[in-house]
Amino acid sequence: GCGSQQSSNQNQQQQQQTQPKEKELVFAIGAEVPNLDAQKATDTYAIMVGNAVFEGLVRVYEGKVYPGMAEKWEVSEDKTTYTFHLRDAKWSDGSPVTAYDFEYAIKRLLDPKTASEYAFQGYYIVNGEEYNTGKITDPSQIGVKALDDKTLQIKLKVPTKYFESLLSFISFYPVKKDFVEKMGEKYAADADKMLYNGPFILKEWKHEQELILEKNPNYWNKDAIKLDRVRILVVTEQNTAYQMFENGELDFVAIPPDFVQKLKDEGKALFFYDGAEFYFQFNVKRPGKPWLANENFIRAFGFAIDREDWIKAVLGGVSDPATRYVLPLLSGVEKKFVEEYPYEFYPRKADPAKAKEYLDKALKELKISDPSKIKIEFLTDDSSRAKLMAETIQDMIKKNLGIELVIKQVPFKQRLELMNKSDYDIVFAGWGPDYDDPMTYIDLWVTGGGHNNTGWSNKQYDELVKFAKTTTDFKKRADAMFEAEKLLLEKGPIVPVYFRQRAWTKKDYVKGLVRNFIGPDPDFIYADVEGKN
Amino acid sequence: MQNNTGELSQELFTHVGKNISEMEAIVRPSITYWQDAWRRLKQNKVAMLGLIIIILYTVLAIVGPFMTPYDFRTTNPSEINQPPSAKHWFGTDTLGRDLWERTWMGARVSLMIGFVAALLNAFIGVIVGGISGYFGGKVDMVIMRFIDVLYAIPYMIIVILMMVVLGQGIIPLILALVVGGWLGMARLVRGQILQLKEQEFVLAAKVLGASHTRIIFRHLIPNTLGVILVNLTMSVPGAIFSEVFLSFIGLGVVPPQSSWGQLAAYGAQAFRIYPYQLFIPAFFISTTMLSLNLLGDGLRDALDPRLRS
Amino acid sequence: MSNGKNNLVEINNLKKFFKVGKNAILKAVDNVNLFIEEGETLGLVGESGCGKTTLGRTIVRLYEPTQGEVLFEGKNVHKLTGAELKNFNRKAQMIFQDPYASLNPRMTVGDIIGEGIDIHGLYSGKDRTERIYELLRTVGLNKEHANRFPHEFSGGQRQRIGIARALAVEPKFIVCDEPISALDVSIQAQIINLLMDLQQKMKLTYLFIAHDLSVVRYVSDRVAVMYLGIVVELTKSEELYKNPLHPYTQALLSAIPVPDPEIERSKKRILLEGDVPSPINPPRGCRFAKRCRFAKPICKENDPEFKEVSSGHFVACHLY
Amino acid sequence: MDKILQVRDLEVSFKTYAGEVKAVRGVSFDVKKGETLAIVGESGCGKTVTVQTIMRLIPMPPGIIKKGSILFDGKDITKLSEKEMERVRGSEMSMVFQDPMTSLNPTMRVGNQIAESLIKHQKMNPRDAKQKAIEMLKMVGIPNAEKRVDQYPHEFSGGMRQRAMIAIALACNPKLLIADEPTTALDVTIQAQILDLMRDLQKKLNTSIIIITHNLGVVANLADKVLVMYAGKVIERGSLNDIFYNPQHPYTWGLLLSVPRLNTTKEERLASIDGTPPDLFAPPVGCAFAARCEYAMKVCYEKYPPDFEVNDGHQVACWLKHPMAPKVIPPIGKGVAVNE
Amino acid sequence: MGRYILNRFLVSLITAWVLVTIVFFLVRLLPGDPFLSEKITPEIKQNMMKYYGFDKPLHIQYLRYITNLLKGDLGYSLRYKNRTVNEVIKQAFPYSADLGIRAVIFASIVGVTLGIIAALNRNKPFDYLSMLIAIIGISVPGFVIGPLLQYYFSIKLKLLPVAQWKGFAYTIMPTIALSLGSLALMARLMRASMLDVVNQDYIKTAKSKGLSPTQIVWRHQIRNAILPVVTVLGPVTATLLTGTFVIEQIFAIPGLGKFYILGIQNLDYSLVLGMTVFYGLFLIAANFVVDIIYGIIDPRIRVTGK
Ligand SMILES: Nc1ncnc2c1ncn2[C@@H]1O[C@H](COP(=O)(O)OP(=O)(O)OP(=O)(O)O)[C@@H](O)[C@H]1O
Ligand SMILES: Nc1ncnc2c1ncn2[C@@H]1O[C@H](COP(=O)(O)OP(=O)(O)OP(=O)(O)O)[C@@H](O)[C@H]1O
Ligand SMILES: [Mg+2]
Ligand SMILES: [Mg+2]
Repeated sequence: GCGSQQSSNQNQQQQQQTQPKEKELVFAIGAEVPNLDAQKATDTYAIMVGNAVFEGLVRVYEGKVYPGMAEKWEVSEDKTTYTFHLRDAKWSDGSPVTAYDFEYAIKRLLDPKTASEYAFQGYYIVNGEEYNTGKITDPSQIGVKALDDKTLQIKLKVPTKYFESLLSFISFYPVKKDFVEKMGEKYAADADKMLYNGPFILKEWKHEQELILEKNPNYWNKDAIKLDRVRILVVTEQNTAYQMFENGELDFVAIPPDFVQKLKDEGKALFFYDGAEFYFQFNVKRPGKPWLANENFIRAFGFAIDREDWIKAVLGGVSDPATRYVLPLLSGVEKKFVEEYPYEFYPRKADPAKAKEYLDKALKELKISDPSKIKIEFLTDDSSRAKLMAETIQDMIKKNLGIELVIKQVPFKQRLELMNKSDYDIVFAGWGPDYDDPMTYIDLWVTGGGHNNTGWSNKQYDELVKFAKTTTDFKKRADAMFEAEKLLLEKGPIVPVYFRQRAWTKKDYVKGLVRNFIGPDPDFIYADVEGKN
Repeated sequence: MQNNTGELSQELFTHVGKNISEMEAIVRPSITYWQDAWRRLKQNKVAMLGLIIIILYTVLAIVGPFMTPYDFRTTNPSEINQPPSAKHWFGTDTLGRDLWERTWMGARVSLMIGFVAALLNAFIGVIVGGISGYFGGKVDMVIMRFIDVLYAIPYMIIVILMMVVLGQGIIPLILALVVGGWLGMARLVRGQILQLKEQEFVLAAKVLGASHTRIIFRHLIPNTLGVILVNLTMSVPGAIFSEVFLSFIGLGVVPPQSSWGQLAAYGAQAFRIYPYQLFIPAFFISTTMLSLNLLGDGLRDALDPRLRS
Repeated sequence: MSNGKNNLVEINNLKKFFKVGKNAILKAVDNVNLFIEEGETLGLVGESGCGKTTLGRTIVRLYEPTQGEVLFEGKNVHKLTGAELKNFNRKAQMIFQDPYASLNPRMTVGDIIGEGIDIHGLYSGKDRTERIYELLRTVGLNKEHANRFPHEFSGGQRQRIGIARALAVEPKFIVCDEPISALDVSIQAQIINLLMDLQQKMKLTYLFIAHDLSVVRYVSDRVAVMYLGIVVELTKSEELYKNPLHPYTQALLSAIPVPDPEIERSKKRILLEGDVPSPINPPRGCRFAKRCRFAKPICKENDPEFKEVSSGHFVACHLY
Repeated sequence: MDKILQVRDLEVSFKTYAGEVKAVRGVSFDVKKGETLAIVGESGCGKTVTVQTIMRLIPMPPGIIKKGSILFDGKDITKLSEKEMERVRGSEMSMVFQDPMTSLNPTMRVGNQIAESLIKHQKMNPRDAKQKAIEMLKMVGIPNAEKRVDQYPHEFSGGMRQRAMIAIALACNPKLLIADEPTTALDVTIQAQILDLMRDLQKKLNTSIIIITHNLGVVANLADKVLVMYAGKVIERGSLNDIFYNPQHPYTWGLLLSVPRLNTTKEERLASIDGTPPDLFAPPVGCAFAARCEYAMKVCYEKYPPDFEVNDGHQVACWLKHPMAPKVIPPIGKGVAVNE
Repeated sequence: MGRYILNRFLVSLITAWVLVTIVFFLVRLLPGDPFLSEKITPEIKQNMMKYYGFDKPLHIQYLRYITNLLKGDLGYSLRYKNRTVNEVIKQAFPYSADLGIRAVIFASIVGVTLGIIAALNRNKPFDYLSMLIAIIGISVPGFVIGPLLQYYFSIKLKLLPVAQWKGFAYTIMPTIALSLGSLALMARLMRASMLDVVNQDYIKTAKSKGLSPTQIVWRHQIRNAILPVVTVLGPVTATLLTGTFVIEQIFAIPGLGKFYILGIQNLDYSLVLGMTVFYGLFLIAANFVVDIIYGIIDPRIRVTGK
């Protein structure tokens, strides 16, 4: 006990000699981190903090995969067996990080008793899904095995292009069995109830107030880490956070919508995609409302929306109109998918003429003469932004189609439940990518898909997806996905609206901060605040 | 002593006797309780100002939306966030909607929520409190315990829970406000009734053989009306305010309806850039509260029997 | 208790207790036996809180008795239902002490007087109005007053309205609960005269409650003296003043200041020590014993019996 | 100088929404040292206003002293400043109010309430003041005074509270004690105790007393001199015997006759004074009592009568005393008769 | 007194039980379930339901909840998976209590003072001024006053930190913002009560003793006038301790206020229930304490309370 304290004191002294000022990054998050148990965590803040205090087999930085705890790895010929070789790394209690810790973590993720919400991330692994859903009960059948202290083998069901990058995700972070078992229910409830192997350790966790991260002196790559301390404050109100930033209490901050224009004019606004895409989802199986299943009607709807105006009004001009379905940031074969397969289905501005055309067609098919006879309930969340969105949509549809949407605002959870039960007409929903591949969006709408509650079913679509998921030819795979996307836009129940962007601003001295659309955001581990104060 | 008597004539000293009838004729004009209250209210300048403001807002809520060519729902991307001008008297909001329109459409909602919720509260409160106070004993015990239980739940929590259960919209909102809101009125009325029912005029009615209904509706309720009215006036702002709070946490009325609370909640986000978006609704909320409070105070004075002359 | 004559009201072993607080029982009326003959005025005197009002109110059914019974025209008042009850409500009325609290401030005088008429459906339409005017005249007011509100009247006038209200249902028996104590001296006489005139004209029977003994003596045929929930003495009014038996009655009589300086100067006052004790859990034995000059050991032990010591003169005291 | 108080032509009004209430309309009287003056009269005739004006307790506004002087111990009360008045109140003159329930501060120990004026006027330290408070309580006959002194008013019975009030009033040995209906709220037996107490104390301390009451029995018991007021004016004044045995004003007759005596029989009607007193918003020009007066003459309705002297110290404001008026035999004890 | 307390305590227990039962079933009425999320699949949800015992019949769950409750265990939060509700409350309530108590004290002192000043200057400019301040306090929503304070005192004047709860300077703005409404209420009550007391007979008695106006105000008027104000102290304390949500949100205070809203939004049954139980008991206790305080100030109650 006291020896280590002394040494850490010495360390500090040394640091102070060489580096007189400690580098500290301060920023705010909108809510308390609910949970830092790697296998149970789901929310973005946990993913962000987890990225700093833990490290998985690999680390993704600016979209590329780098070695993490694994120094190197091999992939088998059929691209289903991965063998990882671990480097010498230590937990924050001084014990080594071993392949068993990874094996334990993955089995823990899949154990139904863990009741992990993100267990599906492990379904790529042989018998992962079967074990999690109780079809098999023997964990040793799962395709993950520590061959020795330093070697880990993972077997996949089918070749998965993005599996490597997936391994940087929080669910796959190692945990130490003895420690977890010792802590029991209280594991990861507080700063001292966790072990760290990342670039930082969680020094203090004042719930609901702040998290204090300090540089991990035992981290294998500690020289690359410039920050000495990171303070993450919990500030719910965006406006409050912004005022704190102005007052010099924060180093970077999200810009509240109303300030975006001002900061843009001052050249201080920064933007990044956060990965979320928003779209309307039509319930094609809605009894008594045949228009919801009418392809032309759905298109008419899609053309009636002025995506640009909407973004300007509701989102302060931040975000990108979605003219197609696949998020533009996702990787294709070599480059971005959208660069390899350029396509635009919906216009950025409304196209009332085309909307009218589609509507007329639809009305004819439906044998309805007066569009105002069409009754639609529009389901959305109850946040004040959602309210604005709903109001805008309502107005646009009325103007361009002559149809009055009835707005139904419900709490988030209730919206999910109504969606699950397919109890809605049209819902405004969003999806964030689980991995860097268009498939994360495409496979949502296959017949019987776990999240497909539109009732839409298209054989051709299903086949395209199935083909893409099994082929080892990445080019053909991408072709198939593009076919599916087009099919979805032309015939499917989905009308994309926008790809969300976020506006933020930072102090000039903040460098090396990476904003990610997938995985941890912001990634601050290599950031620097040289010149602060 | 007998200085002035010289001018007195003997004639003056003829016996006339008493003149009771002239005396019993009441010199003061006959005014009822309510007339008297109204007269005293009228004298209270501040309270009258409050009343006038409330009436003015009510009238504007009715006619205001017809005074401009805009519709409160219609968005206009080319005119977003316009400051007040001759074209848009209160400016426009972030969707380019005319705020004058929205303010007065919002006034309809806010005032309606305020008044209807307060009235319903009063209604239920009067009934429950009346029954509890009048019949007393076990009935009273049970009702009061029940009220105690509800009192132990923070008011806003009841409202939020009810809102979530009932869904959004004006009616659920009013219902939610009422579910948690009648307690105070019930207690108040009960207290009043408890006092009143021992009053001799009630006993007199009982001795005459008056029925419970007659006693409650002819004797008890009319005599609590003053207090009820004052409390009602004071609880309207409470209801309006609750709506404001609910709007803040996203549980307000359904779009495209607006309310002052929603306008203010939006405005509070942007007040540094578009201060008018906050200050206009905040001004109306505040002046309404102010007016109702002043009116309530005035009514209390006007209706206080102790202050009667 | 009965004297065998035609008693309009008979009160037998009447008790009325109130629960105050958890375990305290307030014995407001504790075993009272009285009768009131038709056409007579029974005066009831006693200090504040001795149970006069409670007794009066129990008789007219405002309170349920804890024990005992009240017979009106031979029937138990508290067991009446339906038409009999209605009949009783007409026949037995009450006039209250406080002329301000006893009139509903939100009703016109006409409606106040008319309430009984409406409840019992005696008159309607024009007749009702006529009847109200007639009643107003009877009590010395005029018909212009019918549309006014109580607060426009003086105390004496209000008391007259209260009397008119009671008269409206043509009662036989009226409990007058201190009808004059809240009034000015000069007005008191008006009301007393009015009540006495009415009694003659309408053959009314009164239970006249007051604490002013001189008034009670004047209006009553017989007087009952109450102390702490019980009747300690009952006799003809002249007899009571000439020959008070109970030490409390004696003290009470001597305590009244008489509006005559000579009598006042020469009078020997029997000063009672201490205050009126509380009727909550009253002491054992004679309740007056603590303040009594003549108290003997037995007084603190046993309740004295309420006995007739001479014809029609009852007293509850161990001295007799 | 044996007159402790001289009130001359006092007029007090209240300004209200409906106009001016002329509560006191020219009242004059004297009080000698050690003497008890009783003021009687109908409710609302201005008794309380008169005595509260003497102590300057009338809230101003709405009240105003329109006219007159109040000479107390050589000082004109109406001209004193508030500060000077504070010195007079409680030490030189003090007051006992009608309702002992509400006149004591419910949240203050009785002892402290007595001690307050001692500390203020006699500059006593709190300990001595408490000692004196105990003495005072003993003097007014409260048993167990040492314990009682630390109790709150609600722990006292009605009679004890009124005794405590008297103790407060007498704490500083005032020259004048004003008692505004001190026994009205009390029971007969308690009232008798209080009256005895006041008489004893007066003998002991030689205080002058003004007592307001509408109970003629109390007057007969306590007073040396009597002032009969009606509608803001003094209509008759005289010694106790003058008023009771030789009353001159019809109103005084009415007052005396409306109380049943022990020898009034049921057959005799009480002499009631019909009607009600006039509204002080618009007091009549003539005698305010005229409209209720059986003997009223034309002049009574037109001119207010001057004071007629009956004998030394007995004055009456009634036209019947005028030489031109018809002779009237006072109905006292004989029934009412009018001599043409 | 002992019996009185015991009695009150028993009644409180029953009240608390009814409260728990009502809220237990009420939260289940809320649409949706706690484990719904965008990405969850039915099988995984099943695992979670089982883990938290929600697969059992409702009455079993209720019995289990009551049993645990009797042991003082409010269960695990469903959102903060490894933290118990007890822990959440223990950690967050001190902040709310701190803020609430500051606000109560501030509101009482300033409110009562304003009320006294207003009453003593009745119908004079100062009266109108204090009442204007008071009514503005009632009329302006917390989410308006909060940002305004932040903007003017922090951004413009650079006097105070914008948000968070880390020392006295941090507490000033939230305390003011939170207490304004109650402050206004107390000011108005105090004023009315002062004016009421002025007309009481014992004030005339005091005056007739020769006390100066200041002495009368201090020794007689205020103490009696403050009684009705004390009666609202219970409800006001309750409001201020439970109604901190907006202020906590705006000033980023790690208090308990938001958990209710969060709990409801996330359908975190155990959190909502736990907080209701906690607040319910707390309110009951607060009223109880106020009763006792009232007894200390008003000797009339003290004796009858025996
Ligand atoms: N409803 C009641 N509940 C409890 N106690 C009561 C009730 N009514 C009367 N009492 C009590 O009963 C006792 C007798 O009261 P009651 O009014 O009959 O006396 P009273 O002789 O009429 O007195 P007073 O002369 O003051 O009118 C009193 O102590 C009173 O406090
Ligand atoms: N503050 C006031 N404002 C207006 N009028 C008042 C005020 N105080 C007293 N008066 C009026 O002055 C008149 C005299 O009142 P005062 O209290 O002196 O009568 P009183 O003789 O003492 O009667 P009581 O026997 O009822 O006490 C009444 O008509 C009363 O209404
Ligand atoms: Mg009585
Ligand atoms: Mg008076």
